[in-house]
Amino acid sequence: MTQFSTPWVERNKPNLSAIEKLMVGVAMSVAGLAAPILRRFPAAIFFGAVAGGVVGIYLVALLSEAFLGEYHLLRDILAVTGVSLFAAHIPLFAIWWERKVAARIQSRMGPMRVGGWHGWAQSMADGIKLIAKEDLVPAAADAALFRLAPYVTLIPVVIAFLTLPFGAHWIFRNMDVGLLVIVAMLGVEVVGVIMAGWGSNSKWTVYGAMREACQMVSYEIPMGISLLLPVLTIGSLNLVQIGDAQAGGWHTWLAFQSPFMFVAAVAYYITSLASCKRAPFDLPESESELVAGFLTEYSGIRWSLFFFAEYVAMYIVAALAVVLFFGGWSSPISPEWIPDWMGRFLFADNAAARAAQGLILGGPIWMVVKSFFLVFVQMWVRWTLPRIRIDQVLYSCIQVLLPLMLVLLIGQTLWVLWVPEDSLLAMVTRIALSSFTGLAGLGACWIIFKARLKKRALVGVLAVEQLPGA
Amino acid sequence: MADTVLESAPDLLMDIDRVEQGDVETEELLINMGPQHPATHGVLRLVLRADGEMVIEAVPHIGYLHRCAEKIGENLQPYQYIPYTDRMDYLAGMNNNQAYSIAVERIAGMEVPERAQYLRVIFAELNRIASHLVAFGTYGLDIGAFTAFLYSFREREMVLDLCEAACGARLTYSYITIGGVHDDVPDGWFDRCLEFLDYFDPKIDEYNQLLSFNQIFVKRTAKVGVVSAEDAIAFGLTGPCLRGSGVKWDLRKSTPYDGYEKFDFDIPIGRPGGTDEIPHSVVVGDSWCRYYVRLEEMKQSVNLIRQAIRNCPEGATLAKKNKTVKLPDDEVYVEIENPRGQLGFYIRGDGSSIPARVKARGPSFCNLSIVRHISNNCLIADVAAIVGSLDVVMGEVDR
Amino acid sequence: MAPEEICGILKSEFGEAVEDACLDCGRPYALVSADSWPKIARFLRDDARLGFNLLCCITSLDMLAENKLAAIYDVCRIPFEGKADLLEFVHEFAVRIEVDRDSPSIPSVAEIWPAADWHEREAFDMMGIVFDGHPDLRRILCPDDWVGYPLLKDYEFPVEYQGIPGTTEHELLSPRH
Amino acid sequence: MSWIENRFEEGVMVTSLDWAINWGRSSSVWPMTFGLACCAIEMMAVGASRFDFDRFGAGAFRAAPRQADLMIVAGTVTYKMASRLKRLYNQMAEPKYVMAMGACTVGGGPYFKHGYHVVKGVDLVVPVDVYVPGCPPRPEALIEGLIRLQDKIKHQTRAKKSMNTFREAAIA
Repeated sequence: MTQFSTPWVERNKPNLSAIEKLMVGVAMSVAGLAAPILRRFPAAIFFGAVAGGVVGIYLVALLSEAFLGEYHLLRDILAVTGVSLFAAHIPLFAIWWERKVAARIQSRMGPMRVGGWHGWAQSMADGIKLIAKEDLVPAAADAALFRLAPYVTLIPVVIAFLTLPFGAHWIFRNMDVGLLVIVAMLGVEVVGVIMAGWGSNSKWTVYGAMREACQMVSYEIPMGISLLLPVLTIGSLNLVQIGDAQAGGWHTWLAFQSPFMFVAAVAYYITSLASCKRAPFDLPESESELVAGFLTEYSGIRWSLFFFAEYVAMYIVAALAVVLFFGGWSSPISPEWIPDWMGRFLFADNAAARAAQGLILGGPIWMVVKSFFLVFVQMWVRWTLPRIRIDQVLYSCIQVLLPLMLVLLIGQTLWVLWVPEDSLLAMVTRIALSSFTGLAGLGACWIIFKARLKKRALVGVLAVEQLPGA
Repeated sequence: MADTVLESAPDLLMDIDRVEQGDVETEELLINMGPQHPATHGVLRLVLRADGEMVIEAVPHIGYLHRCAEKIGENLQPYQYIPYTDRMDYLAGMNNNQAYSIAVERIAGMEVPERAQYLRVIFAELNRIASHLVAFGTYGLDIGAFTAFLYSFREREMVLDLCEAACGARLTYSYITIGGVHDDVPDGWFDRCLEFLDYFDPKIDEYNQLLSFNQIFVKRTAKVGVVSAEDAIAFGLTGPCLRGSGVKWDLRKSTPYDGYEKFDFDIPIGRPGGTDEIPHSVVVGDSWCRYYVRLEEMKQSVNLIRQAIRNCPEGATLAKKNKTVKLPDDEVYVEIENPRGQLGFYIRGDGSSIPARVKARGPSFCNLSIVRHISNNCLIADVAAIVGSLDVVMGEVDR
Repeated sequence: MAPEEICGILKSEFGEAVEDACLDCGRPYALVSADSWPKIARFLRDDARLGFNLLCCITSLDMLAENKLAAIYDVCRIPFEGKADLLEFVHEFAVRIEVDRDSPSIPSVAEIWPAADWHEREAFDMMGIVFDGHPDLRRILCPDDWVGYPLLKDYEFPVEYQGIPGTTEHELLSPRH
Repeated sequence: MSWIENRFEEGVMVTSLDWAINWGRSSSVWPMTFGLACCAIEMMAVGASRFDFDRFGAGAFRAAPRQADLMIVAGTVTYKMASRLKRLYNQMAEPKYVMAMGACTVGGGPYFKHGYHVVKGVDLVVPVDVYVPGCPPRPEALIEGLIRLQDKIKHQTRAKKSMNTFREAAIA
């Protein structure tokens, strides 16, 4: 009979008391019930949880505003939870999105397998892998700096969220120096990069850090000056005030107020690319020159923290552009354009009307959508343009952008002084610039539409279909 | 070279002057770039002596892919050696087959049927397109434009489909063989090829829009790594690297082989900025010229394939189905125009069917030797631009 | 220009130094003595009639039966700056130098043609020919601590290098006793 | 191995944890850009439009060894390169996988007999997880190799292993 014995050793059956048996039984049955559902519908559960969380925060915020107006502590806890959850989900979404955008630009598909529909769970799989990966500190590295650097990079960009408004009332701390806090926090982020580069004790990382330092001193000045333009126009550093001033529809957005503002908006966008190390200014981690720049020695979770910081910073600079130049949380529709029959419902004082206002006139959803559109443009630029050389970055920032920004600043000052807001010149400028941008946007949409129709002719039959017999 | 760099990076050079006057004490840094580095196209190793971002000297070290091709060549019969030539310049297998086959045909005195010559031209030019596409794509990658690489590979797959239809392999063809080509092309292949050419021709203009005339790209590559015509010849540069320096030299014109004299085509050379559509900041012999010559050559290749398909006669494609070839006691040295330059094969026979010596002159080997000369006093980013513009294939450098 | 003419010019200029010539070979060449090679090389490059400005290749050759090593220099002329019609100036030639196998030494021409630099290093690496006066004569393809010159006919393959066995064939790794 | 490996005694039920981590690891295998020779071109083709490694989550080619999970040894390994290869392998963070792509890395390939300077198989230098034969392997073969590797990762466990687990695996 011995030859029929199992070739493995039977696991020992544990000796359990009655109450332990009961507990194990309950736990096993809960797990047994939950596990198949968890495994079968991960997408539904994940998106359900995210959607539930968003709805929950929205409801609790509404309720707390209505009933708990006095209890700031509770409101703060809720707001911090919401903000950090939002900040945590930006990279999760944006990394997957970037891979899909890049893939479509390059006539590929991008992630398709992980999680089912279009590889939606790709960033989560990456995250789990990176957490479980070895956290390697090189022997020659300065261990303290090396370990600290990711946090010095990540924490400031998350702090920047505290004064970043999502709506007129959707802000954690409505400070009068809100803009300064955000700019300062974006500046601190650089210190982490330099710490990482120096602490890794590798030549490539030092190069990456030095490039970041050079880049920072060159782009921060034009960036700061470009931020001054909306500030001096509105007369406040308070982001909520700046945002509220643009709530009168598409043509009242600050970027369209004067030619100087329009150029400053574009210039700010360029410097913001340099600020969050995006192509064509991705010199600190330029892959074809410096292997992976300041990130060369990082692995696992610390590396992913840098990526978290980068994507959150991308969102922040885009959101700042939206607040300062592109109407903040207000929609392109002016409240004046709402017809009476609709206004009667829309401007009523109840929860449903307020939700509708948020959708039509402006609210956090508009803010997030607009910011993500600018993030999308950042990705678009990254996958189109080659990388600039370091001396060209310094040249363009200091010798081109800086004088330009000074001219713009003086021009805008004079404009504010001499051109009243309701004068004919101001009106014509406003209408010209806003309709120009609108037409450009419509034109882009038209090109995209035609391109979709003519896919075979543009990309070519051979790229769309296989050759007969191939 | 110093004055050309002076124009491309004036600010930094001024800084260095200041440093040399003793304002700041700096130290030189030795950086090991490669053998595993994204910009070194395989296993090239560059040791950079750098002062901050400035590279004072870049010394190439090669041999990390030395696969003993010459030793194998003198141990195998010529027919057996054809697959090894594929693996030398693995981006242009057809051209390598052609070079070795012509060398063996010359020494053994074999004639190639006319149809086989036309097919050789078609496939050599198709492979030239495929090879230049990789050069274009990876150069974009070196400069930081990722998408050009994907576009070039998208079109390259179609070339590979055509080659695969003829010989069944994607990369290592062994299609062109001693005495002709291995097999005739399948029915309807010419139509497919013409369909591809009609599709591909306008794509080259698209590449120009995407990359060649992009301002950032021009800024990165113009006046970087300038090679004068004299230097280019002295260092033995051939192919697009030589033509980029403004020398009108092409073996397909000067010493035609396989019936190239029957075709009508131009030799694109590097032109100074301001003429035609060339950007103003370009000077003859810089990285941009070397890059752009390749794009123009692709147009010429399209033109050549069209002519070859139009005039291709019917007939045999292989001289004789003999699998051994006796090599007389003689020696021969044959060079043909590869996508990267002149690929030469020296074969010495000793009366048996195994050659006594096979020597390959890799064009990339000579092209690479100029790196040390032209990458003095440039930036680290320029080293990637220079090496990329030379378009070396390490399989052929190390053989 | 035909190989006979080139060879005639060389013979009239250098006389005894041109030891032999093979003009009806698959590739015509002149056999010159190693000592006078730098002079001849400079003449080949600088002479207005010849003007061989491109050194295509240096082929090293192991003639085990004659106990000699040879180096074959392929030179050719590239016209540039549109001096004349493309085909008129095309000519190519080969120069061959034979040295003793036991102490192979040839003067370097890296000064004359910079292209010779790497070619000579390769010939040194593969065949062990020493090029006197070369600025940096090191191994180029094989590692610095490589033993032997691989392209010699009597080269023995390495059994192992830095602990990596040279073959995976069982009989060779653990020979039967 | 990374910090999470071998933390659990044999028999501790870690199947859900194993499932999650294996899912993460197998779904995001980031290869290192380590092209040596001809196979590197096919490896690039796999990353490019038609074959698109990114569909399997393996499209993020990392240039630095620290962030890569998979070293695709694409091409002939020579003696001069072998020490660098070993060094790069040692620089990679756990868990790390090696794929031998092409005949040369599987066992010397066409350079076996007369290649005095060619390592006769990369498994003489670093441990190999998946062998993909071919000269060079078609992109489809490389994708197959990746899927095999994903299967292999999916059967790993965080628990301490004894001979029994190996026996079970052999029977299953």
